[in-house]
Amino acid sequence: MAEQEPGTGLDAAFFTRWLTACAAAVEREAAHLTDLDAAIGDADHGSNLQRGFRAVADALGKDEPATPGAVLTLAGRQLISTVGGASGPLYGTLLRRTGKALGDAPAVGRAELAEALGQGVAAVAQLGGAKAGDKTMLDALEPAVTGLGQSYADAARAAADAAEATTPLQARKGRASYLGERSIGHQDPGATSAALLIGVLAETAEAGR
Amino acid sequence: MAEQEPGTGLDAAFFTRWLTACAAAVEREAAHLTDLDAAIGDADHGSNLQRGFRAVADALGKDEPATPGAVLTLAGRQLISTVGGASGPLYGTLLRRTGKALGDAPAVGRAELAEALGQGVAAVAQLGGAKAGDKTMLDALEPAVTGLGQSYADAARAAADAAEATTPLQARKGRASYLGERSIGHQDPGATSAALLIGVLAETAEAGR
Amino acid sequence: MLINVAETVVADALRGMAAAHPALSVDVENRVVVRRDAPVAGKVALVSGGGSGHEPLHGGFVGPGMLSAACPGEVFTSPVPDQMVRAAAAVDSGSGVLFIVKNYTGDVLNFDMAAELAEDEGIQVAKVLVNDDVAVTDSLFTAGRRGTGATLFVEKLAGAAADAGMPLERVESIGRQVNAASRSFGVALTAVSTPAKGSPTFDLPEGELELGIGIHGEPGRERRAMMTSREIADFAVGAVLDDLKPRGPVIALVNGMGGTPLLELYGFNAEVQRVLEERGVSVARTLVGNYVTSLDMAGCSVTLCEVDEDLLALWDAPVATPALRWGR
Amino acid sequence: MLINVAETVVADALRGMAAAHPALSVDVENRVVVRRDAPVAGKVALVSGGGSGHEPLHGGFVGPGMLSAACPGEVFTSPVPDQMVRAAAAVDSGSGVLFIVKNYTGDVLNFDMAAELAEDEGIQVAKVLVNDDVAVTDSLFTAGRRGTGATLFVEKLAGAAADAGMPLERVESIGRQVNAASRSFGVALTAVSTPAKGSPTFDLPEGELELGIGIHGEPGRERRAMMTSREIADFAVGAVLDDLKPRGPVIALVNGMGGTPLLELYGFNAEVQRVLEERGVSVARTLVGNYVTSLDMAGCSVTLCEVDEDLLALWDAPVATPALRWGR
Ligand SMILES: Nc1ncnc2c1ncn2[C@@H]1O[C@H](COP(=O)(O)OP(=O)(O)O)[C@@H](O)[C@H]1O
Ligand SMILES: Nc1ncnc2c1ncn2[C@@H]1O[C@H](COP(=O)(O)OP(=O)(O)O)[C@@H](O)[C@H]1O
Ligand SMILES: [Mg+2]
Ligand SMILES: [Mg+2]
Ligand SMILES: [Mg+2]
Ligand SMILES: [Mg+2]
Repeated sequence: MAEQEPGTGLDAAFFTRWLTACAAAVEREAAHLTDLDAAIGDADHGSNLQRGFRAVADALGKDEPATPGAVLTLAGRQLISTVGGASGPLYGTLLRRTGKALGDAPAVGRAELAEALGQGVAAVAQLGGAKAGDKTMLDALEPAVTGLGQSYADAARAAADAAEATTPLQARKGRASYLGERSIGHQDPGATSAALLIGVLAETAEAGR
Repeated sequence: MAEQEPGTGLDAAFFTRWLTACAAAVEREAAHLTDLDAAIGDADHGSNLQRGFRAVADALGKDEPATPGAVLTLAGRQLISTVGGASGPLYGTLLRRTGKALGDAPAVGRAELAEALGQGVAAVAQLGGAKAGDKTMLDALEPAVTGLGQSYADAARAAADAAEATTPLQARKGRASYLGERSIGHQDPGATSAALLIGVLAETAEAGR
Repeated sequence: MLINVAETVVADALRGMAAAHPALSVDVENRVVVRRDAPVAGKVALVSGGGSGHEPLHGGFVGPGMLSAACPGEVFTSPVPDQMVRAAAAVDSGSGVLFIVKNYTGDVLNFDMAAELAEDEGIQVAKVLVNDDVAVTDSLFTAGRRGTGATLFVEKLAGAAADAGMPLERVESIGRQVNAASRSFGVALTAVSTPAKGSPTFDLPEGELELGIGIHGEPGRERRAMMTSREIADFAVGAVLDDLKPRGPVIALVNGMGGTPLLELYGFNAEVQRVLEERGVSVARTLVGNYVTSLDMAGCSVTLCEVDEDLLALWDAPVATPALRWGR
Repeated sequence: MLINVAETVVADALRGMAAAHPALSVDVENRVVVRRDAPVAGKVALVSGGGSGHEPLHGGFVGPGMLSAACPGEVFTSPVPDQMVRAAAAVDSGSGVLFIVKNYTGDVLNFDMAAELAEDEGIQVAKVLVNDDVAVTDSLFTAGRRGTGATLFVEKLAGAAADAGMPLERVESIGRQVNAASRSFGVALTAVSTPAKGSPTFDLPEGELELGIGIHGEPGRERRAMMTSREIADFAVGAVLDDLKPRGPVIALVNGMGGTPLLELYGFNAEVQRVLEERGVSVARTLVGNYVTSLDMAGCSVTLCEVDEDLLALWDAPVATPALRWGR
């Protein structure tokens, strides 16, 4: 069920608050994300995102992009230029494509955001060649888009559940796929970070009411 | 007090038995000697002597030198050619000089052996430049010579006591000297192996009565 | 670890590299290592890069006869497109740039983005993907074979081809040919500790080993009780040969993962040579040492590259880099 | 460990070395590594050796411009006189042989015996003793300073002097001069595991380090809580400079003990260069890498050699060995 909310309430300041809060959340969770990556990857996902979101927060502290789209594309570019690894281009593309889809509207609503995020997620799928069930960030991002059609809380819940549901899967993309069956039994770090970012989105929306 | 014993009872076969028994004793004690050397040296004294005394036993199994002097010089040469490290030239010199001092007598008595061993020990002191109290094999060898003037058992006891007495000393020769005060509190591996060889000498003499 | 803080490990290393190798021009801030005399007129330029922690790969292979530039990422993390574009611009003489990319999702994505951006700037770019690790099944169910030891062969042989004045498409096709003729298999005796994590990335008890590891501290395909050097050579060389099935002679790289003493590595080489002889494979050249490493990991990998006379001549051609150096 | 059994580690390594380096002639049974073209007519020959486990020292330094032959002992154990005599006989062209001996009781005694025996065979022998480690007080209460990193400088510079056709006494005096102009200091971050012992030779907890270690796995002079790369450089370079007090430029060897990644070693070099600059010492050349190692020990050492123009020219002279290679 969709909550009550201002129709086009999400302005550039909202997105800046969201991404800045993401930076704080990543600082908090970096060690955990790196530990998850140590189990089935190369033990850098936390520090990768830390580096990236610090750059995002810095950039948004200096520039003050006027529109949601500009905030997201700036943030996406920062991630691409500072993260490296698989998650840099993927998360960078996610934010840039989402931003592009929002165009230059000064403020957007939840439904528009869900629509734009859907395009961002599709771009991630195309770039990385993964699909849901491959045990990647996509496993959390796709349900998040669907959930966002309902509510922020639904998006957050769906992403968190989906991240946990990666545990029993065998990875078919990214480094974890090298492990074959040994990738089973570990939660995917990228799906976990995706759920974190969507969770922070819900909190930011909640706080803004 | 000197024991009763055959005046010139130590023939080539006796020395071959002694050195062959030394080889067996070194096999048994190698790990212990290496552990002692790990604490204040480079963790090889046991395997050094193992290599050397295997070669000695091999050589004495093939050649059958006719005199005590020939047995000891052959063994000394084997040690020099196979051990390396500090202990190879030192123990090699010990046996060669002792053998040389015995000349080509077909059999020797305890007193003659003590006298000859004294010359061997002096050669070790000259070669290595150490003196008693420097925490080396000499600490055990010198009292062994004195003890041997009394009896085999006295020699063994004196060497064993002297080896133990190296524990509180600070090393002034060999690798252990690099540690300065940190060499205190550990028994010297070379003094320990010297006591072992002298102990086996006493056992061999005892068994031969 | 012999570091200040994890955050500055790569920058510190680049400063130290700059001080040690006056023939290299090191841009510490932008993380690009370039041979000082670049661009070399009329010569195709070679750019590679990848996560740090595999030294001397790639920076140690920059110089005449091999790479024109290297882009070091964070430890075990692909560099970002900005670095590659900057490197390409610094070394392109107008004859084009070959990107040598190890097959990891991150490296592939970042180099792809960089290629697009560099082409926008008017630089002609070709790419060679290195994917030689037979421990990874190359199927739709994986990210494909990893790029490991063969990277050295691709960089050396394509580098010699570029030095010989060959055009971009020829240098590219030699790079592909070398990759296609190369296979690797790696073994870990200990896990690796990254500066960021500060402790081993996985738990490998004494007395066990991981077979089929990569170079990023990830666990392997299988854990076993410790094997002898002889047994490991049988297994690793066997895995490589079963896949490569060489008919001609090979160049062998017996590579240390970083923490294995050279003494052990030479001993392992003796076993590798034994297996090759038993299997009737003739060995044209052998390189033993720590070349494609994984920080302090103990272990080794074997890479074989099947060569014809032309490739062998490219191998023997002069090279003058910090880590690989011969000829005049 | 990547070995078969402890007993065959050295022989296995020599077989692997022979396979990797056709320019070397390796007598596995008698444990002598000789450059294949020896004896070189009219040239003074250089022979060194010592315990194994320090690779590439010494075998990796055999070749034109450096050693004529090397004698590897058991792991951390001086070789025996028979090896040195055999090596001397193989490389002597009639111009005499220089023994380069690291100052350890075992090495000194065995080389002394070998010198006597070689002279009995009509070979002219001179000796240079290397004793550069400032962590050991050079007094009547120790076996004297250990020979560590400076061995590389003595072997390289005396080797170049021999290559230049200088007579034995001149080569010897250059060797002594280089040793007198060199000082080292080493640090261990982990203990070493020898094949014979199979476990660390001493217990060094995470988060502590040993200052003033040698290259044989012996504990150092002092244990401390872990220091940063910066602090270690301050301490080690400080210890070397306080003793050496150089007035001219130096060559710096920033040496890894075997288990420290090259990435960290380069970072450490940046700190070493900083200290040298702060102390006003000009650095003519820098060499960074694992050259005088202690099996899998993590850690590093710094060796400085004060040079004049003549010594610097000897350093820059061509060298073509497995581990050190430059010039034509
Ligand atoms: N092809 C892909 N498509 C989507 N996500 C991917 C893909 N490959 C990897 N990922 C995600 O990236 C995460 C790893 O990111 P990170 O550790 O930062 O990069 P790297 O794997 O290069 O070290 C994985 O947990 C996974 O969720
Ligand atoms: N100068 C010396 N004189 C007499 N004995 C010595 C001398 N130096 C060392 N030693 C003895 O040698 C022993 C070590 O032998 P070993 O471990 O085999 O050789 P290394 O020290 O070369 O590894 C020491 O414990 C000591 O007893
Ligand atoms: Mg990762
Ligand atoms: Mg010892
Ligand atoms: Mg990574
Ligand atoms: Mg020793």
